[in-house]
Amino acid sequence: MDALGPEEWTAIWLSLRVAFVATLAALPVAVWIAYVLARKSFPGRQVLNGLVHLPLVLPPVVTGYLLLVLFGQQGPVGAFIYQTFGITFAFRWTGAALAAAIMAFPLMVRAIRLGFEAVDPGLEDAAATLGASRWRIWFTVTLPLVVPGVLAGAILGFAKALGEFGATITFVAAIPGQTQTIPTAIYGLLQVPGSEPAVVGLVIVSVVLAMGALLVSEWLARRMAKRLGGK
Amino acid sequence: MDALGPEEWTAIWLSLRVAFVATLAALPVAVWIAYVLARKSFPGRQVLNGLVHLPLVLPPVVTGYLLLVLFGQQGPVGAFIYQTFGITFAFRWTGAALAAAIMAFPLMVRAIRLGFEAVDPGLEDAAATLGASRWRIWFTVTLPLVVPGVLAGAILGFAKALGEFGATITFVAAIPGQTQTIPTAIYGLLQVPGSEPAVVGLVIVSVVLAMGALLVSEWLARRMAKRLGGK
Amino acid sequence: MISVDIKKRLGDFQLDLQFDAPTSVTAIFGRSGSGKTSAVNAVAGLLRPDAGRIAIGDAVLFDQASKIHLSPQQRRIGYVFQDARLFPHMTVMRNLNYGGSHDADRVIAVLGLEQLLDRMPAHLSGGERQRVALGRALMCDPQLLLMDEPLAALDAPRKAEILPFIERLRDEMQVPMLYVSHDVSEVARLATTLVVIEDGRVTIAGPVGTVLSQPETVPLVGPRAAGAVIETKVAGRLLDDGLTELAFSGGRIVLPGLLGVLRQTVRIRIPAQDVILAKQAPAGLSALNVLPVTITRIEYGRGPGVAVGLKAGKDQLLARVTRRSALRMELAVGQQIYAIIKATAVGPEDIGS
Amino acid sequence: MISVDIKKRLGDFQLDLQFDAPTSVTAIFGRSGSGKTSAVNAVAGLLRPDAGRIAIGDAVLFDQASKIHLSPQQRRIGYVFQDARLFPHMTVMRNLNYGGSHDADRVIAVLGLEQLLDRMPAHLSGGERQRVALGRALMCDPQLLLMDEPLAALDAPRKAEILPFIERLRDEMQVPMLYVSHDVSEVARLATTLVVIEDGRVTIAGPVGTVLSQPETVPLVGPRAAGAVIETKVAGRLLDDGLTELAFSGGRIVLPGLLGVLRQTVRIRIPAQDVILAKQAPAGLSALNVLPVTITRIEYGRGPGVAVGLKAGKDQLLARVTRRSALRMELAVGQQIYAIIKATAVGPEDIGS
Amino acid sequence: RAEVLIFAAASLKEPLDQLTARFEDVVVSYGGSGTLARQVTFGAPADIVLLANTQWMDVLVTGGHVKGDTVMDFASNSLVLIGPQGHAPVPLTQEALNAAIANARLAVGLTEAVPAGIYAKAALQHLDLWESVQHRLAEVDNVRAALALVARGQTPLGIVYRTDTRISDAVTEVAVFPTESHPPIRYTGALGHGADGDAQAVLDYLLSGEGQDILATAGFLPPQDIVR
Ligand SMILES: Nc1ncnc2c1ncn2[C@@H]1O[C@H](COP(=O)(O)OP(=O)(O)OP(=O)(O)O)[C@@H](O)[C@H]1O
Ligand SMILES: Nc1ncnc2c1ncn2[C@@H]1O[C@H](COP(=O)(O)OP(=O)(O)OP(=O)(O)O)[C@@H](O)[C@H]1O
Ligand SMILES: [Mg+2]
Ligand SMILES: [Mg+2]
Repeated sequence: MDALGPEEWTAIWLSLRVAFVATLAALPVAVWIAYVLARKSFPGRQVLNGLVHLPLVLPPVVTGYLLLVLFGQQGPVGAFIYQTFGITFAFRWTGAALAAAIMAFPLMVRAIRLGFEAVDPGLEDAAATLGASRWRIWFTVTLPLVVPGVLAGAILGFAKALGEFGATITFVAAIPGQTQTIPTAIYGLLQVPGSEPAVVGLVIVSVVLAMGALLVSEWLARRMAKRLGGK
Repeated sequence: MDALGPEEWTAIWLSLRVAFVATLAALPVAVWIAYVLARKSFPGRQVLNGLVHLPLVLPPVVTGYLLLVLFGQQGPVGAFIYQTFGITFAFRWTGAALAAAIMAFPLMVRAIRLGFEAVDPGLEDAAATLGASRWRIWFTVTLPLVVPGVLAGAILGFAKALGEFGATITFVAAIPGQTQTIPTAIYGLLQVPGSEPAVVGLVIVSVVLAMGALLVSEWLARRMAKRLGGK
Repeated sequence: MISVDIKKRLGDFQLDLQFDAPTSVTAIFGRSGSGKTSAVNAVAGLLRPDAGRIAIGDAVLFDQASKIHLSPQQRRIGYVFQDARLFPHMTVMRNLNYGGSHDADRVIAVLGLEQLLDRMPAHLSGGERQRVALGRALMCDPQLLLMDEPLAALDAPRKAEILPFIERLRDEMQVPMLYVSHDVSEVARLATTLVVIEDGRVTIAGPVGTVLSQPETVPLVGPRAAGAVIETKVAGRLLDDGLTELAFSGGRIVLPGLLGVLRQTVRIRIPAQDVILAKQAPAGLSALNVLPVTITRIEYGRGPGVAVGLKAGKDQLLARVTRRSALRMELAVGQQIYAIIKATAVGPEDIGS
Repeated sequence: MISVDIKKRLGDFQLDLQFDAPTSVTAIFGRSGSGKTSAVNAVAGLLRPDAGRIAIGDAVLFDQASKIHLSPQQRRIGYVFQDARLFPHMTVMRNLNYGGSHDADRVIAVLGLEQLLDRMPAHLSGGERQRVALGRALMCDPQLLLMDEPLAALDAPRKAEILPFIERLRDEMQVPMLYVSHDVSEVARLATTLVVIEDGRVTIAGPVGTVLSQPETVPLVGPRAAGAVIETKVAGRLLDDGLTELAFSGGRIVLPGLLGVLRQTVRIRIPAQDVILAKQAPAGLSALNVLPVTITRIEYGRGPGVAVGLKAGKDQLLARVTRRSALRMELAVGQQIYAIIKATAVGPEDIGS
Repeated sequence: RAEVLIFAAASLKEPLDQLTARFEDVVVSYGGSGTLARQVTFGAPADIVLLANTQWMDVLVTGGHVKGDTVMDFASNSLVLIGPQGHAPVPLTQEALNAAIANARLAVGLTEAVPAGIYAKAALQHLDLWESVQHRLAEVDNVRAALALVARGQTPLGIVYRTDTRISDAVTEVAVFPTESHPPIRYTGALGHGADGDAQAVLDYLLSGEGQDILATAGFLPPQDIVR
């Protein structure tokens, strides 16, 4: 990995941090939405499902543009969040994380939803008859059983977040040390003569990271299944 | 939709055609890979799984560049396919379809694999004892039962193919009427100051198409389940 | 006293049940699809009836008229499901403690769970799983225990292994139970009251001894299931033979096996088809039990069988003989005859304590 | 003649079976996990043994020595699974025709499927489903029919509904069967040969009447399951009583119900626990059947029961009495005594045709 | 933040990385000119904006997103026709171009959207070549992609900036479009509203002799108003 200079290593670390934070932050929401989609039936359920899938099927540049409009400093959501929480997304790594989270969200929800569909609602009934409150049931029964699905979703989301390009560069540009992730670094390098080794190095890093994450997720899911299934 | 000129309409039709062909062409392969991943265990299964997921997690531009290297006229695969089948991908809608297919592939495989995992292998055993050949079992038992999963995968893939941008434009550029799809048109418009109305029009079209496809897939899947479940 | 009076429409099926159950074990008996699970779910609060009222003593769990509908959490009702429903990600110990740890040591001891506490549910046998489910329901200190065919998924040896535990619960824990089953010998062993459900409605209800020994019951529970249930006391042991002598108001009965300690109450079911009637006390017979009885009823059914109600002391017995025998023997109400019961005909599953 | 001789390691479990089955119905009996399904799967070709040989007459299906391993498709073996495994996306008709349409009209008639042909499997009851599965297996013209607990998932009424169909198959279709079950009355009704498997090994094999009426069988099949199986012929009807008189080598037996036409062969199982022994011919008894018999064996078991082998004419009967009775009556081999059998004790599930 | 943040057209990456190495705390975010300009209109905290497109700079100035009085050109570029390494020069005539393209395509940036594409279209129109190649273009979203198409042999020819030819050894310049054939390819910069003295210093250095030398090494031409 001699081909990678300090700026590339910065991008790698930043990518990891962005993907990690994006996954972690999106996870609770993804779990909640997945739960609602798997278990509740209400009018507009299909619309919610469609909305969740949008970032998966829209061109990333469009998603990035919409993020810029909504979550920019002057955007309605961005301004509100800034005033309320003091968090600003514009051209900060937080924004890169937001873009990555939004793009990874549909994949996470899909995987987690399957997890919920695999949990026997009878167990929740059983917990209710044992006097457990809704919250206790959720945290002690539903959630632990859905962990394999959540894990699979989280890691797939992480891998996707690592590779996100279009929405990120459109929303928060590629500021080294702030928003320049592996994919945007690859994009920049492609403009410079003689940078092929660095490009190849970064591509290999991202492939290795993504494949590694996927393998770990499969392995964890199988271990989990083994523990619960007893075989 | 006054905002859309003839060029935009051409892009819409072409997008539909490309996405349709991409889905249709990728489907048999996706079904086969999904089957192998769901049912067979062999060394390298995890690697195959990782490879299938790559287009999902790599930056699309990298995927497009790899397509160019492999499937370009001088690429090893591209040259082989041209000599053998006389099919060339360069700057043809076939190339756009190839890029869309590759990008949609992981989503299709994931959904179809779930379908296979839901089919009871016992039914295949039953068919074997009834004297049905492997092929007959596949076409009369396995495949019909996996149809809901295949459908879900195909439509999700279709929606994804509609939105694919980065790999497509890198691989086959944007030739109006040949390879210029909705996302390319949106990208072009976004680079020009004051083009927001047209952008909004195209974004609405692609959102409607994608959401429509997703709704149809959910509806079909539920109808299917109803028929088999008897409720 | 548990009183249930509910109406509920479930698709094409109409549930319309009224029954009262005393604070001991009430069995709900009925064939598949008759509405047993729905009834129990309504009591547990998992299914909200369209109308009616459910109360345990003074505590109203559901009353449509006054819009009371307690959540399952508020009902303090233990529920043992047919499929155990143990939490697969918790050890047995954590499963047990999930709802509380009321009387934990005793429950663990009564159910014999000491060895299992650190295991995961996936590593338990079917019978062990049901025992843990029972313990878990008990440890939340329920005011009522619901059991929905807790043994149906088990094979005969496993069933035989767990029944004594349920008996011990009944006798030592003093928790009222609603026990769903379609196995008469289970019902006879455990229940004091029997509620028979057919197609969403109660067709017979009453003390289990009375219901099962009434000749009218035969067509409802099936000829093989009919039979008397009597309470006996252990009167002695015939040690070298491995037999136990039981005393009841009608005399003494000898059964195989060592059935408890002296003076202990043992409940036995005597299947109607295993009772032979004789006009004179027979001699030189392998059957050990010959009881003098009085005929109280003769019920001619549709088939070739005749149900004969018998009084032995203060207890009711039931015999099923062919019409031909009844005529040949000139059976008549009030007649004094003998009932012959084979010691081996009362199988281990028909003996409860 | 079907001959099976296989070894197969399955995880910790070792299957090591040798048995020969005649070309009629052979029952494989054993408790859960004993290896019944694995054995049947090996015959069907769904499980490849590690060693051994499987042949039907001259046709070798598997022979490790000569590397013969026919695929399931090549074996022409019909398999009826416990869970039916109908193709859920095909109508009953298409399910039936999937493997062929050999003798279609007759199969449909014998199994009473006429009304079901256009239905989807999801709309069938459990019993109907098994009948369709049976028909589907038959219509591919199998040289052998395997049935793996085809009735285990059904409740008693459903079971009673389908058993006669299987009997008709056996009698009218003449297809040899391997029938897995752990219900003795099913086995007694259907099978001519019985193979008992324990822990992957054959422990007893032989004609069903012989095996079940041997005193040694009691511990293997359980005390309640032991009993004689005898072939009888309908000798007459006692019409007004709804009884049927059956003749066998040991005399005549009267049973409730109208059991077939004159001279028809009827097979009945007489549970050992329902046979009472008497030294003198008793009088004034409700039991209709009193048969003179000779004691051939007395087997003292572990518990309080004693299994007594009896000869009635050329047939074997089995009685189970308490040790106390055996001693009190001074039973001895060679003694001439009387067996008393209650007409109602032989339940409908113990009577086959 | 004390650092200077530059938003710059991606094609400037090579020289700008060298230029800014002289300063501490200068970071550059590269992207397409349209994308960058749009981000600035949405409030990107850029201290310096360097675009390959004057049209977008006009938008920024009109919208008051940059300090209007600081706008100036700092480099220019020329447009070249490239072919695979070893390709003979191609005269810019219809016949020669048609012969060289044969029945393949000519790679360019999006002619309506990407600056290099817009310039290419103008040049082709000026040379009366547009009609004959209009339907044989392969338009891509950035110059680098056009270069890749030629480098991979997917198209025999492509139109890119002269500076881009340095990126790949697989391509060579086969013709240069005359400067008058297209609007001047102007690289124009301005200071953002948040810019301080440090930013001014960086911009000044860009225009200094040293800065211009670095740009020249990378193949850029001096700003055209200076040439004139
Ligand atoms: N949610 C529902 N919608 C429609 N019908 C229902 C629903 N729940 C139950 N039923 C119907 O109500 C009837 C009674 O069901 P229930 O499960 O209470 O019977 P059960 O006596 O417990 O049977 P089993 O012995 O098979 O458990 C059945 O016919 C069932 O199909
Ligand atoms: N693929 C396998 N790997 C490991 N063990 C196996 C496998 N298949 C079966 N077994 C074991 O072999 C034993 C016999 O299984 P089998 O299904 O043949 O029993 P069975 O007699 O049919 O039981 P049941 O009455 O429950 O159907 C069991 O202990 C089972 O756990
Ligand atoms: Mg039920
Ligand atoms: Mg089995």
